[in-house]
Amino acid sequence: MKLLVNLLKLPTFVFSVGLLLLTIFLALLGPFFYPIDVISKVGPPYMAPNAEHLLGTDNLGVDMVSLLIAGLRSSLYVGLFAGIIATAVGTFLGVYAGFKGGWIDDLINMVTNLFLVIPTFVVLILISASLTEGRSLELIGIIIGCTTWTWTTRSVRAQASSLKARDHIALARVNGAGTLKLAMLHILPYLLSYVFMVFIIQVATGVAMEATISMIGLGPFDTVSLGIILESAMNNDALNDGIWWAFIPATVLLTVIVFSLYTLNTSMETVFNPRLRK
Amino acid sequence: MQGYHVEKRGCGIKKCLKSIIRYKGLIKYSKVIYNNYIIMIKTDRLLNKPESNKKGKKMKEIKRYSVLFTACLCLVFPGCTKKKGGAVDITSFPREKTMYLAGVQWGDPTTFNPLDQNPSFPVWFPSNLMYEHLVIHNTLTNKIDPLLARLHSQTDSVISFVLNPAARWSDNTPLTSIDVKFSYEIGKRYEDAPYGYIWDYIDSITVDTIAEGEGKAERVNFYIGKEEDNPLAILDVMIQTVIMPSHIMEAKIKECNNDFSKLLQDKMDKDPVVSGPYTLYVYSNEKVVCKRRDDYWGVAVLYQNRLPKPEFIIHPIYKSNEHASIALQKGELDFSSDYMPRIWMKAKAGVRTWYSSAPYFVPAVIPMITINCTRYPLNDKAFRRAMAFAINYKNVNELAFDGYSPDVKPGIILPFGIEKAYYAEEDVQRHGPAYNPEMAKKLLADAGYTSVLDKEGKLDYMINWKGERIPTLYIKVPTGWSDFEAMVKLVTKDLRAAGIDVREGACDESLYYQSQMVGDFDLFMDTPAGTLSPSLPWSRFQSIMSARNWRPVGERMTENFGRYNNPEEPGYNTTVDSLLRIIPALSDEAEKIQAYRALNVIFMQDQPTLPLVYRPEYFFEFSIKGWTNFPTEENPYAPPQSPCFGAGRNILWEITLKK
Amino acid sequence: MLKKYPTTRYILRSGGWYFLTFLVAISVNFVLPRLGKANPVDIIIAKHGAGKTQHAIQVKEEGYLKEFGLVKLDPDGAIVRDADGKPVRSSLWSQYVSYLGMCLRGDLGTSFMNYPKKVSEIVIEAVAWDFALQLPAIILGWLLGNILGALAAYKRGVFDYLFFPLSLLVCSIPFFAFGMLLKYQFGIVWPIFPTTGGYASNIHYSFSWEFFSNASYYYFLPFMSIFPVLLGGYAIGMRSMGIYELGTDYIRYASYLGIKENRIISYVFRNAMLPQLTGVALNLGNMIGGALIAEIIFSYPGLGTTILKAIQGQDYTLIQGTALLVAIMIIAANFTVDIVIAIFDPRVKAGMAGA
Amino acid sequence: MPIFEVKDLRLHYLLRYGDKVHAVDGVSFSIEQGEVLGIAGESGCGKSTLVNGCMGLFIPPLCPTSGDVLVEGESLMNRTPKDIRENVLARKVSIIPQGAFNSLNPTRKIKNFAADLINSHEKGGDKKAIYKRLHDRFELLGMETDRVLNSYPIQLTAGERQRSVIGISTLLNPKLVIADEPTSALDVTTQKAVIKMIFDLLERKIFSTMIFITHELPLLRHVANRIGVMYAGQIVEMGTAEQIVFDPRHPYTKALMSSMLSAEPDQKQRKPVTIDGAPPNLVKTIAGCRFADRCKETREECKICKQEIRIVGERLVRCQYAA
Repeated sequence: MKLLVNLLKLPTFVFSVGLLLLTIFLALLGPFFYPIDVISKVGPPYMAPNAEHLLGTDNLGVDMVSLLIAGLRSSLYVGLFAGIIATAVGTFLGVYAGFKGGWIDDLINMVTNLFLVIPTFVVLILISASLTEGRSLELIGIIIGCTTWTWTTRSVRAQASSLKARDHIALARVNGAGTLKLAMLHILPYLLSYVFMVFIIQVATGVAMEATISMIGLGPFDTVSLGIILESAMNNDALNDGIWWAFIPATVLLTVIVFSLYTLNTSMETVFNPRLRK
Repeated sequence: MQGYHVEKRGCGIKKCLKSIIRYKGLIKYSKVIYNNYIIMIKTDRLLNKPESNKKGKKMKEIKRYSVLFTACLCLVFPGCTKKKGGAVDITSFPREKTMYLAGVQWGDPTTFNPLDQNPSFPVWFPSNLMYEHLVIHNTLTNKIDPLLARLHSQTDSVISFVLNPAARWSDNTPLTSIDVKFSYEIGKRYEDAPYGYIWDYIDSITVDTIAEGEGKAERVNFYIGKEEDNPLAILDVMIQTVIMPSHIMEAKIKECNNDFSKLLQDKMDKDPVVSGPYTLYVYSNEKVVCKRRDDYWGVAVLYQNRLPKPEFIIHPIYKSNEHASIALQKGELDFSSDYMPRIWMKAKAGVRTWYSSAPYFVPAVIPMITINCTRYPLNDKAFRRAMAFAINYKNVNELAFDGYSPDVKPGIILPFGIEKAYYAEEDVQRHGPAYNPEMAKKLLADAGYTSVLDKEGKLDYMINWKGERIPTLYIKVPTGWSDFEAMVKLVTKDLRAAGIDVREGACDESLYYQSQMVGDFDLFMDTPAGTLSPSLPWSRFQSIMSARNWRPVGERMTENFGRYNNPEEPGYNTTVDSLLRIIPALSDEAEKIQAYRALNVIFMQDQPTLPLVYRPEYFFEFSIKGWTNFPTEENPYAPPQSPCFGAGRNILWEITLKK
Repeated sequence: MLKKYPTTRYILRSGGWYFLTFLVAISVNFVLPRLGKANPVDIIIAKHGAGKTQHAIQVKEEGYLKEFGLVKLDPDGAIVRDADGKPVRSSLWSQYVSYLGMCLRGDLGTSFMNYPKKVSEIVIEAVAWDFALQLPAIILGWLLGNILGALAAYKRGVFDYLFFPLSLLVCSIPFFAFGMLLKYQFGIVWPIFPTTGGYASNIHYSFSWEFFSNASYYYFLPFMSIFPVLLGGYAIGMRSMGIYELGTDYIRYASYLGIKENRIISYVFRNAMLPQLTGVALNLGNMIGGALIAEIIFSYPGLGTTILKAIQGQDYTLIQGTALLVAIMIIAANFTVDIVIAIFDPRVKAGMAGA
Repeated sequence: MPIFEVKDLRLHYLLRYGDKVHAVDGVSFSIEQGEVLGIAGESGCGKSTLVNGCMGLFIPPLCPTSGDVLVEGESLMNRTPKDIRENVLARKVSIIPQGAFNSLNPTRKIKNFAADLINSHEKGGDKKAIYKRLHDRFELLGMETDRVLNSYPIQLTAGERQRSVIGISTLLNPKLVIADEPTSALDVTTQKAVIKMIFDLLERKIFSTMIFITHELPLLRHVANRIGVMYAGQIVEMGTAEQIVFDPRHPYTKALMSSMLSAEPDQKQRKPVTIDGAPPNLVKTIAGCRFADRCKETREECKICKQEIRIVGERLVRCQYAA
């Protein structure tokens, strides 16, 4: 816990955790403070913000603030979902490749390159084209997760292979530790902090990717997410009619989430990155 | 730049970037063929020798790679700047001589071959700027205006047109009945030619000559097919089939030795021989440019020696219709036929429409929800009528369609324009459903359906009189079609409020198209009979209710996707098909009205589809910053159509430059 | 024989693996579109078939099936029919073989949706714009990003305190939202820059200076919607690498020896730059359809929207053709970066000799 | 006249909230030409801070409080970093860094790295001349100069790298060389080799005066003429090598010697005794003796009155009760 103590001393860490907690607080506890109603029509389409509806309405006359809160919730959900999958897959492959080395390392490297070659939205469309009931949040999370783990694998592999040379691994190997036990017991705890940082980046990528995908029109069906709000703003010509409340609040929220996650990651970098720590 | 030289190979042969390595002794020449240049790049051993200690070895290597790289880059760029179609002397088009119109062409222009299934602007079938039709159907006056020919006479067995002797092709050969016969009979010669289906309606085409003014003129007679007996459908095809230069096309057919698919490969984009006032000048993935033909035969004959005002017509190709609305407000675009939300907010930027206030456009077609009448409970008439009562039509129009549609009346006859004569208010009052949720609930209860609510009072599911649970119904709509999606969202909200368990079934565009014809849906959002043609409203009834060529679910059916009125089943209503058969042949107005009213009543009783809004076939928006005197409600010299469609072309002659 | 040349052996080995990846990528690109339930011929027929007779549709469908090699053909080219006259669909395997054959011949076939146009034609026309938009952005972003990153790492003072959060912020705005903001602010509120199209619609392609100046005027906003994100990304990467390098022993030793400051910065820059190359390889690789969002927002010409429409319309040949190009680009970029690192980074080279 | 003199040097690190860590608190010593001074002490006693001080490298957060450092009479205090870098570093005072075997730039050949050093200090000079000069110097170090000069650090053995670092550090014939723990993290055999090498460099007059910093006291006996033992930023005892090793007076030096494994014949059977506790926190100024709370013979006064350094048995001891 010594790490946590001197982490809290860092101003950037405190700032980013604060920001992140604020957004999560807004997403989870928002409905208790502000009545969330994503269905009913509360005003004419694209009504200007007024006292009662702080951010006006969208093209179907639904209150924008409740849309934003619901959208924030599902965007975070997809980001988290994708982050978990990407980090799990990436870490496992990274550690295994980094540690084993030899042809397995090349094989896993090849699989990573393979996933780089196939762009995400190709996979997304082709899978959604074959599903009849359409794209749920989980499906989008899974697909984003399955196509963004390549970055994790590469960085974890670099870490794992640099740690392999460290002496305490050689020591453990001398007294007969099997590869898996070795990896789990010795490499992983050492990497745990780094994996956590990678997880944060993956969640940020997940959120940003979900928004990008729904911009192309491949977003989740009949649920609201920040990407869907932006897409409907663009499709309904909100930009050149000066309807700023259709897209600026959603962009700000997206940026806040991703920015807080990135600052969290960099603030922990100096403390956690094993390569820096001798 | 040593080590690299370009020689120009015979132009015209285009090859994609292919690199052939040819060894000359130790020095390796990589020969890159690109477009019509051959580049010989001297690169010595590409694989680097092991650590040679020569000084500066690496620097030379880097320099060589960068030469290769920059060479490719600067050659790739002009790849997209090669000229297409005709030599281009001037590269910029003066604003005062150019008219910009949008909304017809989406996606890269592919081919300008009139025989193709889906040619690009301006060859696409309703447009008559390059290849012209025999006659024009003026949607404003509902008359047949003359173009290449004029409607001579129409009896119940033959329709005849008299060709205008002055008609000429751009290579100055006269346009004769041979061209007309070729354009129509090509459908017989090749099975998958675009207009093959005309031969279902006509038996034969004969040509004779009659006296016309001082000289002689050819008359073309179309004999109406006996078993179909449908002059309306013939008129439909008449205004869609373009007349092609037979002397050019026959030569091309001989060239590809009679292989139709090979004929389609010919894009016909280089100096095409046309009969219309404009010809294809140059095109790219960003725009198609047409140039005025000063030697157009119609100038003297049809337009009192006046040339069309714009010398160039440019159709910029946008990637989403949001760009069209921006360009229109900035005055960079003169005319657009795209859907544009909140048109009233753009009035101050000089954007005008046909009507100056709501509904802004002349309605012509009806987007509706097609119901799959073979699936339980949708095969129950009462269930369908209940749905019709549950929809808040005003709300759908205001929210999802910006109020562009006049109030929707039950039935599928438009109480406006051409169809107004067949519209009967008392039928609609007696049979037609209106927004009345209580009535919908009553109808459901009478038919034995009960809605089960969950604890928050929202609808959970429905059960029928036997207590079996009814599966949730889905309204299929493709993602990305924002106006349709908004309508379906609102309709699902209203239906669920009335206790009908329906949900929005957004699906991928490909699945949407695939499932239509084979009946693999509960309900789906579509616009049957989406083109404005003389055969309306008959063609609308035909494409919704006709059981003429019935196919069971799973096989493709080309009309009546909802499979209403199945001939094999006992409830088959013979009057629908008999009415559909006799209406086209009716000439007496009173009988026609009688027949249409009967059809409309049957429609309202059986409710095979749920009409939602009225919308124009193409929107009609123009900017007064470039050109003025566009036709409007107050100044209707031409119908509200794009200047390249049908009678809309007269706009090109009447618009004046805004000083 | 290869023992003597470690570099060449390393290149051959990684080249071999990349070629294997390439082969697998091609076959995946082939199989993926076909997994979907909808097939392109049905879609085309559904789009244009309304109102036609049964027979015309039947003939049209068979014409398309033959054209795209989806049905078995007997020796003289007629369609092999099964019992009730339906054309027998050719097996996946025979389609795959013909697809590979076409790939090797470099003929990517004709696109389903824009029918008579060859895939290679579509690609050549649009790809130049993709390169023109993204290549300068990536290269400039990389150079500027690295320089700023190294400076921020070395001069940890006010410059870093101000520059770093800013570049982090720029990085975290999703780039399409950034594009929308730019368009709204500089295109509509202050109409300084045009927001639609690659060049004014009143001029046509030409080598004239007027075309290039106009095209660069239209080029500014799309470029600015891509460039800062790349710049920020590289700057952050370089900064953390720089800080790590500055902490190393040899830099401290160099400063003890009193070596000139800009010489030390060049050490940091050089050693931190190599890992940055992998980032460039990725960006260079995705250039083909990469600027899809910038294309949609600014209606900029390019291949992105074509690929998107192809995928939505299940246009097999266009998807395969473009995916093939993307695969070639990414693998070529990664492979060249591997070689460059192998040549220029002694650590890796020594590793090779040992491995 | 002593070649290098430190007069009552006080250095401190500036921490985040303004408080200062007085890492070096009143150190003074002087070295004659040709003499080797050994400095020993636990890790964290301010040895490396002293090194930075002796080289005049006052880069924030390290800043001098008071005192003076003289190289051949020339003071290093309050001079601009540029001036220090050009005239002092590697010319007058040079250092052999701690982890010498990875202190060479991995992506540059030894000859280029050394050439950078020369170009930074002397104007121009073509490559040939520099290469020749390097060649002669590396010959002295007894290595295959051609292979070493043209290879990357990663291609050399640890010993070769160590020698190259020493070669580079002494390239400009500095007046004083500070060796900061050159033998740490090396196995005993290479330790012996490094010591032997330093000896024959001294004989060959490549450099004459040296400060040898290590925490292994017995090693100093072979190398250094005089040894100073540092604790918590102060010199607690300074005298000739024999006096410190065989006859330590200050309790800390005694404890330090007893906790060392020594290969000396008479010391073999003794079991090493560890010193419990840890060096004091140098942020707050400590009144009495800094070793008081860990010293075995501690008394009340130790904690209160300030311990001045005084002569006991011809050596300097900072403990009033030392015999």
